[in-house]
Amino acid sequence: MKGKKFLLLGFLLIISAGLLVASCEKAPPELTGEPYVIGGIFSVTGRASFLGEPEKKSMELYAEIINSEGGINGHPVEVVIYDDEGDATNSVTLVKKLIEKDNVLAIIGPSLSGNTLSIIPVIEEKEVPLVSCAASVKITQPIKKWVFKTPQTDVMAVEKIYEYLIANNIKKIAIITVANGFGNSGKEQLQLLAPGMDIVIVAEESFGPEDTDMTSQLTVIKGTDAEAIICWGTNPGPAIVAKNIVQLDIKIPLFQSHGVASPKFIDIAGDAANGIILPSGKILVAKELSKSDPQRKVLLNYKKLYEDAFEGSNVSSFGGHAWDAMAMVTEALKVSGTDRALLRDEIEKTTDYIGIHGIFNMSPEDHNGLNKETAFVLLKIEDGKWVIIE
Amino acid sequence: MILKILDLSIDFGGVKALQQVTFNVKEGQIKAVIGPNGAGKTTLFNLITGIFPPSSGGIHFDDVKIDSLKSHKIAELGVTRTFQNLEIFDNMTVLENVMVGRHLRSKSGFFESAVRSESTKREEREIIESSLDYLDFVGLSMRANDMSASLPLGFQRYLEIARALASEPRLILLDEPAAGLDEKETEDLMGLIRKIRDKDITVLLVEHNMGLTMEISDEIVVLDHGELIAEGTPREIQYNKKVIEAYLGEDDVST
Amino acid sequence: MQMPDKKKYFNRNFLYVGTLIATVILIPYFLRNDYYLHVLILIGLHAIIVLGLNLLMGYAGQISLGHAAFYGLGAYTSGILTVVYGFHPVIAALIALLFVGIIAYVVGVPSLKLKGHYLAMATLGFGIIAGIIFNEMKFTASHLDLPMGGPEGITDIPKLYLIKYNLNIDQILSLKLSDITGVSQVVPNLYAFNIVLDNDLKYYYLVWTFTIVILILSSNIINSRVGRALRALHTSETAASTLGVDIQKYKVSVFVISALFASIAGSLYAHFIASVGPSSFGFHKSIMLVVMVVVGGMASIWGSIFGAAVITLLPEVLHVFEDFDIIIYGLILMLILIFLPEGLTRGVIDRVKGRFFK
Amino acid sequence: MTFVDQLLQFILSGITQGSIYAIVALGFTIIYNSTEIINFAQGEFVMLGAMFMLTLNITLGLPLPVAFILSVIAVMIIGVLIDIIVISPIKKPTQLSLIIITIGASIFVKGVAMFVWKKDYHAATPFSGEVPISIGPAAITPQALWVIGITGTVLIFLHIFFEYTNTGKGMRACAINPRAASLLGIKVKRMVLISFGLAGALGAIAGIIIAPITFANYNMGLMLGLKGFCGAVIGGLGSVPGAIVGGFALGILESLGAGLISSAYKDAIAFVVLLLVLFMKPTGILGKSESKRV
Repeated sequence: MKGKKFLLLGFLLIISAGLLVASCEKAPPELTGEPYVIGGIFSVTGRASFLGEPEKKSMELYAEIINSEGGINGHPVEVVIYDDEGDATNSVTLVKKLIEKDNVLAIIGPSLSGNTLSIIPVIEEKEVPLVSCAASVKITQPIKKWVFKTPQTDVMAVEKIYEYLIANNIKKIAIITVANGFGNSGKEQLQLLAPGMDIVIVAEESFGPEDTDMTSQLTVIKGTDAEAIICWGTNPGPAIVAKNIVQLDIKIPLFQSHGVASPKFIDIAGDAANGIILPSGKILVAKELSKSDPQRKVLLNYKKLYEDAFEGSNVSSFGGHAWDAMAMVTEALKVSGTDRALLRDEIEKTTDYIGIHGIFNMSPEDHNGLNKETAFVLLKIEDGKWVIIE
Repeated sequence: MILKILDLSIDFGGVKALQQVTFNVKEGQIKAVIGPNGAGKTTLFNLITGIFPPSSGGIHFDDVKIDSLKSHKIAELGVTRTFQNLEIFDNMTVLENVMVGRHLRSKSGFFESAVRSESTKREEREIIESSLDYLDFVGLSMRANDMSASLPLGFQRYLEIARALASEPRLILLDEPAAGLDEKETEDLMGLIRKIRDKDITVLLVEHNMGLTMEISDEIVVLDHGELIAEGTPREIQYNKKVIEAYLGEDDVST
Repeated sequence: MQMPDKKKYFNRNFLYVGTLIATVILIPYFLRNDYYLHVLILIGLHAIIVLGLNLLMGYAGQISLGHAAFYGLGAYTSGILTVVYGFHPVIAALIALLFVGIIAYVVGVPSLKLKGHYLAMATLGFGIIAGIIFNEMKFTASHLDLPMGGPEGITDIPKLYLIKYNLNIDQILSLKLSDITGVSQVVPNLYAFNIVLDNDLKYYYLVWTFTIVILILSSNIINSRVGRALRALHTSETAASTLGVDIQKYKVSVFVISALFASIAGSLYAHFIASVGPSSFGFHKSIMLVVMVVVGGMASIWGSIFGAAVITLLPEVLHVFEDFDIIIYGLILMLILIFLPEGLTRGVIDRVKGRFFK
Repeated sequence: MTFVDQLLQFILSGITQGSIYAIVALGFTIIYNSTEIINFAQGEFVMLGAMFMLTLNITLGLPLPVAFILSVIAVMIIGVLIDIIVISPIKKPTQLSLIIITIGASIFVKGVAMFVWKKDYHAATPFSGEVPISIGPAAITPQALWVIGITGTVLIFLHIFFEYTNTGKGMRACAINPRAASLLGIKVKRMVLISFGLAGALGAIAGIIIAPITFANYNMGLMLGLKGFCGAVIGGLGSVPGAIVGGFALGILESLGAGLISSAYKDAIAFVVLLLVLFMKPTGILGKSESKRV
């Protein structure tokens, strides 16, 4: 009996020692001025890790690049990033930790809409600029003085799809949405905009984020007279929906949301992905963009930097949200220094910033700063590759 | 008649544990139930205290039909028991075990206990006093604050008796209280059972120790393979042919 | 006759409660900022639930893997009643208590007929169903521009206040719903009895008052007739019932009480975090609460406080390991259960003092 | 598509889903049978099976059968390690401490898997293509038939193992009465070890055959484990055929619930039925009732 205990102790000590070594942070390059500290809250682990992971990497990468180019007016940029694991209670704890303990100048994130809404009261009370990476329209409507967001609102993605539907006179549609913040906000916008563009939603189905089979819901849809299906979700659900549609031999066109606008979707959906149309940031088709498109250079630069820094993982549009946020905050820091109120005003004055997700023009009435022309482009998947339609 | 048992039978998936057992127990009497192993003695006790319902037949306590009542309802009427293989609350002290026995004789609920009202405090003091008396009654008061699990077997039997007595029953069922006791302890036990009877508590006793049973019981009932084969005073039972047969088997009935 | 353990026990208990009250009052003076205060408030909330859960699991021996649902029900009821229907927070909290109590009774009666794994599975199932309902519930009301609820939860829950007068009489008379729920509306403290808990320090004292009161109530319950009945049925239901203990009634009662404690913590949570969402009351939360009971020490009132503190602080400490914190978290869980099965309180204290410690 | 066609499709999808839950439920039943432990890490064995298969089959390019066997062995070893290092050192195990320790083990395993295989979703290669097979108006993927087929063979193998081999009978003896079994010279410790190994193997098989349908990710273990446990309880905790029946029942029920009632409350319907089964007949459809003798 005694032997086994020491075996266990030895085995566990080795593991924890290994992890300790692997996790100590790299020493920041020495720069003169005292550091500008920027906080970050992302869902790096848990169900929403496909959002938080690329966002965290992009934010750290941006800070590294800024510091290698001499920081901001000689001040090194330091990022302090915490993982809320998708739990809104953690976000509130962590936002206070960032403000009180790490006294950050601004905060980027959280990745999820629910988590963003839960920290807004603290942000407004402590008056710290927040640039959220979540999409829900409630974040910036009604306007909150200290709260900005970089992702396009779902409204714009829905408009892009509905315009395509009208152009191809598809009137009756079925929607199938994931039962989380992302799916819920998409569903609200789909329902809100449909009457205005005289599109009729004939079936509304939903699926759990971890469900592995949606044939029942799709069979119900197959029984309706829907002329197209719009699936609003994030991996792996939509990929399963695509495969189930092939399995059920459903012929009507399938639209997806910008939630799956990443090469990963084509990897796991396989040839079931072909023919799918979805709105997406331009990051996926950076090379194919016309030379005149101002975003092309920025996108290619970000793609190259990201894929060099993190070999094996390809760039994702979600990471772009944090990248744009860092860009705007660091630009504003050049003027404001360590004064949060000034920093907020500067962020609000961001104009014509060419970002990953479009051209940002912030204003006191619009804390998202994107319009749908520059935000989304409609893509179609043809034999495993993204093709620009419009 | 404090306890009437009429045509009581029960079978566990075909195995007939008890068949049409009928006998009565008079108030204030010490009645013993004896019989070879597997005769159905403990099953009889389980039926009387409502651990599980009988297949047929009836049990009446003070002319109240109790065979379909839950065991805590039966306890409220004044019937309690000890256990053959000891069901001590080993996560509590000796004193606390007996204090649980006072459960029926106290009434403060969750709310009064939580706010520790005056009545609860008074009641707690009373519970402690009476529990100590019952420990004294069985001679265990010097071990009041020890953990009950630390008591030797004999003392644990006395603790169960003290705990059962603490609920001030009118009928107490003792399930092989003498099992595992030595000569002297059995002697003390006999004195204790007599002291219980003197507090006019009727005693129904299951016991293998023939010496103790013959000496202390007013009447004896004999069970064999779930059937009642004899009933009478200790002297009548000693010379009853069927009883000897049941115990000593067929051939040497001549002795 | 030797003085029974009871007397000696009580002044020892007063000593410990006294030290806890002293530490609770003094701690804020050593803390530099709201973040530590925030974590302490969370510890207080978790302690309230764990005290109730310890009565149920530690003392009465009934497993529940779904208690985050009662925590959530309390929080959601308070949130919905104050935000969507404009109730006064204290009234909303009382309605939440009643509502959670009824649901706990309805779920408790059938579940507590089950034992061991089956009871664990029933409570786990109830927890997941509640989680799904939190995720799907939607609320629309006139004064809300977009529907509340669903995965994004209920937001803009007002601060907890007792009495809140506005400046002028006619404003009071024409009290519009949004007036009561308007958070950002700053009301100058002209009126002396304007009791609004608007900063963390006030809230810290409120939450820990509840925690200490509930600790005392739990301790009283344990050292009383009903407490002994619970501990008796934990060891042997048969013996307890032959002594007149109504097993089913006591199990359901302690189940409902533990749910009520969770509801109190839920209502306090709602007005503290100012928003409630499904992500905070899921299956992983129920597991964390059970871990706090086991790690703190089963059947130990002080173990509940200790367990709640350790498990609430652990993730904060483990943040330094970034992605690997869940590896360490799983590791620590296993280590504690292998080396200190009776939990930290009994395990550590016993080894330090070598004396039995209730 | 008439209502009957839809119904047929619901049932077919339910069978696919049910076969996944059935084979996961089997893992629970095996360990529960010989140790009375509810192994909350069973879901992680499924995840590990899928992940090992991915690394061996796709990254290292080993042929399917070779990768299949190696993955099963790998997870078997992990199952045995968990018993040696985590379960047996516990001094006086109570039901609750065992539940918590297996939860601790599952969190630890999930953390290590995230560290090794990162966080993405990976597609696994289906055994025989993806061309759906239509049965009348309804359709089912070939992979689903593989899942049903393999679950069936595993069931037969287990039946033979438990009925006719000594170790199998030894394990059953431990389940009924460990003390009596040890008196007859059956090393209970070894039986527990084997059952963890067997549960590891079953988990791995489940992971491998369902990965092409569900995709593989470090986080997939939890929900699958819960549903598998749910199936095992509905079928009758401790009965091997019960796990299969319970798993399929849960799958079909979910599919019908999603199709006929509401897809949003699909999981809620499944767990409501679980509660009804628990309240009406706690020992499940095929379970044996245990009575405690005083």
